[in-house]
Amino acid sequence: MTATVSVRLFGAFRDLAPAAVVELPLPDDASVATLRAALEAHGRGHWPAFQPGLLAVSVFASAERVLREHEPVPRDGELAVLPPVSGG
Amino acid sequence: MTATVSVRLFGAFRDLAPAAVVELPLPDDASVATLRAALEAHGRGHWPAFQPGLLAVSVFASAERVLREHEPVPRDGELAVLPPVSGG
Amino acid sequence: MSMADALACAIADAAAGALPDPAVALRHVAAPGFGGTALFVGTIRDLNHGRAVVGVSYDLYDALALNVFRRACEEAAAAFGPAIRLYVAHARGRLAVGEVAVVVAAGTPHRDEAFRACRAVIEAVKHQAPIWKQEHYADGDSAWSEGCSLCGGDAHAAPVPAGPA
Amino acid sequence: MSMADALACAIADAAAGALPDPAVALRHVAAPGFGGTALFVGTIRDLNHGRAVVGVSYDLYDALALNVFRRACEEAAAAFGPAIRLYVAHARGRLAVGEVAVVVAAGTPHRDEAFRACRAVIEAVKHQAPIWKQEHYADGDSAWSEGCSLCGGDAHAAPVPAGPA
Repeated sequence: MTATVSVRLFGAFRDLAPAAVVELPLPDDASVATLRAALEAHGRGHWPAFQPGLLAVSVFASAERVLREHEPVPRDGELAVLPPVSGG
Repeated sequence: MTATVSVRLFGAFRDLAPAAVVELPLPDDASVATLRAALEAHGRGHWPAFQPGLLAVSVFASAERVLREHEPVPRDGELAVLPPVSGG
Repeated sequence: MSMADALACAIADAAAGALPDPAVALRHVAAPGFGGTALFVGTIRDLNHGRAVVGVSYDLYDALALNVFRRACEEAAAAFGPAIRLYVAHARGRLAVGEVAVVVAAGTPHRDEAFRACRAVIEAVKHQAPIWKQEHYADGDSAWSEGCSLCGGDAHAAPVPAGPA
Repeated sequence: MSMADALACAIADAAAGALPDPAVALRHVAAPGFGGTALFVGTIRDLNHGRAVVGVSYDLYDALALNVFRRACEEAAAAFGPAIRLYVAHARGRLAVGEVAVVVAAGTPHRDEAFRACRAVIEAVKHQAPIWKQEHYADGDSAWSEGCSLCGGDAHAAPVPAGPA
């Protein structure tokens, strides 16, 4: 089964999509690594300014925590891709 | 030659003399160690509440700096005896 | 006082005129049993890597940022408490030079714990919180700051996968 | 800016209604080139060594205290500057629980120098400045705090001479 997940975009990724969110079709049992590959394919196909190198140093997260690469993508709640941070 | 020096009293020593100052006759070439001995003799002779142990952990100072035990007592400017400090 | 009351985390919306406020932070961490308070204030600098900066826009993933702030406070409370009160606030939106981007405060009975807790929390805010900084330069250009990758910087993160550079 | 302007040291007379003010300290150390400010605030605690405290009276040797503050700031500026601004203020007189006895602030381009300079200056104020604290207890008693001997704690001081204990 495949369902669409929404991934929120922040920082430099925010400039790639006006709504700051991207919808990606993903198998139900997809891991975070699979989500990463799907976002990379989407970026290369749709966003001329997409930087694969920035994605490589980014992580995926829920509203609660940063996700591990090999865990399944959680299907409840928010998802986001986080480029390197620079708060403060 | 002997002249009188004034030594300001602070902290626990302040309670020993209403004016918070003590006048001590001292040879012109007296060292800080001699001043210490003179203050101790004065304290034992005049102040029932005098604590020699507190004087032993106190230092003498001018308004500019803490004085070394073996240097001559400066005759210009202020002198003070400083019990252990507890600022902040 | 409960631990929940003792730890306060906030995001200040610059677009609504709010900025992190050191006075609010100091009031929050004060208590009659506390003798030491350490405060950190981060402000917008007029120069970064040699370029004249006129302002900075902060983007935050609010929900996760608040979770990271809270976890950082809980970890500092575990390390330096239990007698401790902590405050963290970070700005969101566009700030001018000199405006306050972040405030962290720690109140404890003695100063060593206050300094160490304050430092630990600001380091977590800088290195672990989902916050991004876009600098606006005097020449009209803008750029997102190069930041600190969360890959491996957090117990929850996996190593960076081999990918296109 | 000259170094003289960058360093400010003050004694606040509680009898005249003045207390060290964190807001004044933060304003003094702010500068457009500075991104990090560290502040320490020392307040009167309601309990010390298990005794209920209702207030503290501070006695200072003003002239020497200001000299010690200034030297501590100059040493911190030498170690962590030259881009640095520092502020120190200590109260004199009687303070109630929760009132501010001392404020130290350091502003620098980056946070590490600010934290380290602020810490170095408050340690000097605590260990080297001629300041004495008399605690007033809930039971009506008062006592001068045992403190930190300046014998040997300062480059200018000689070792304690053997004397009556």
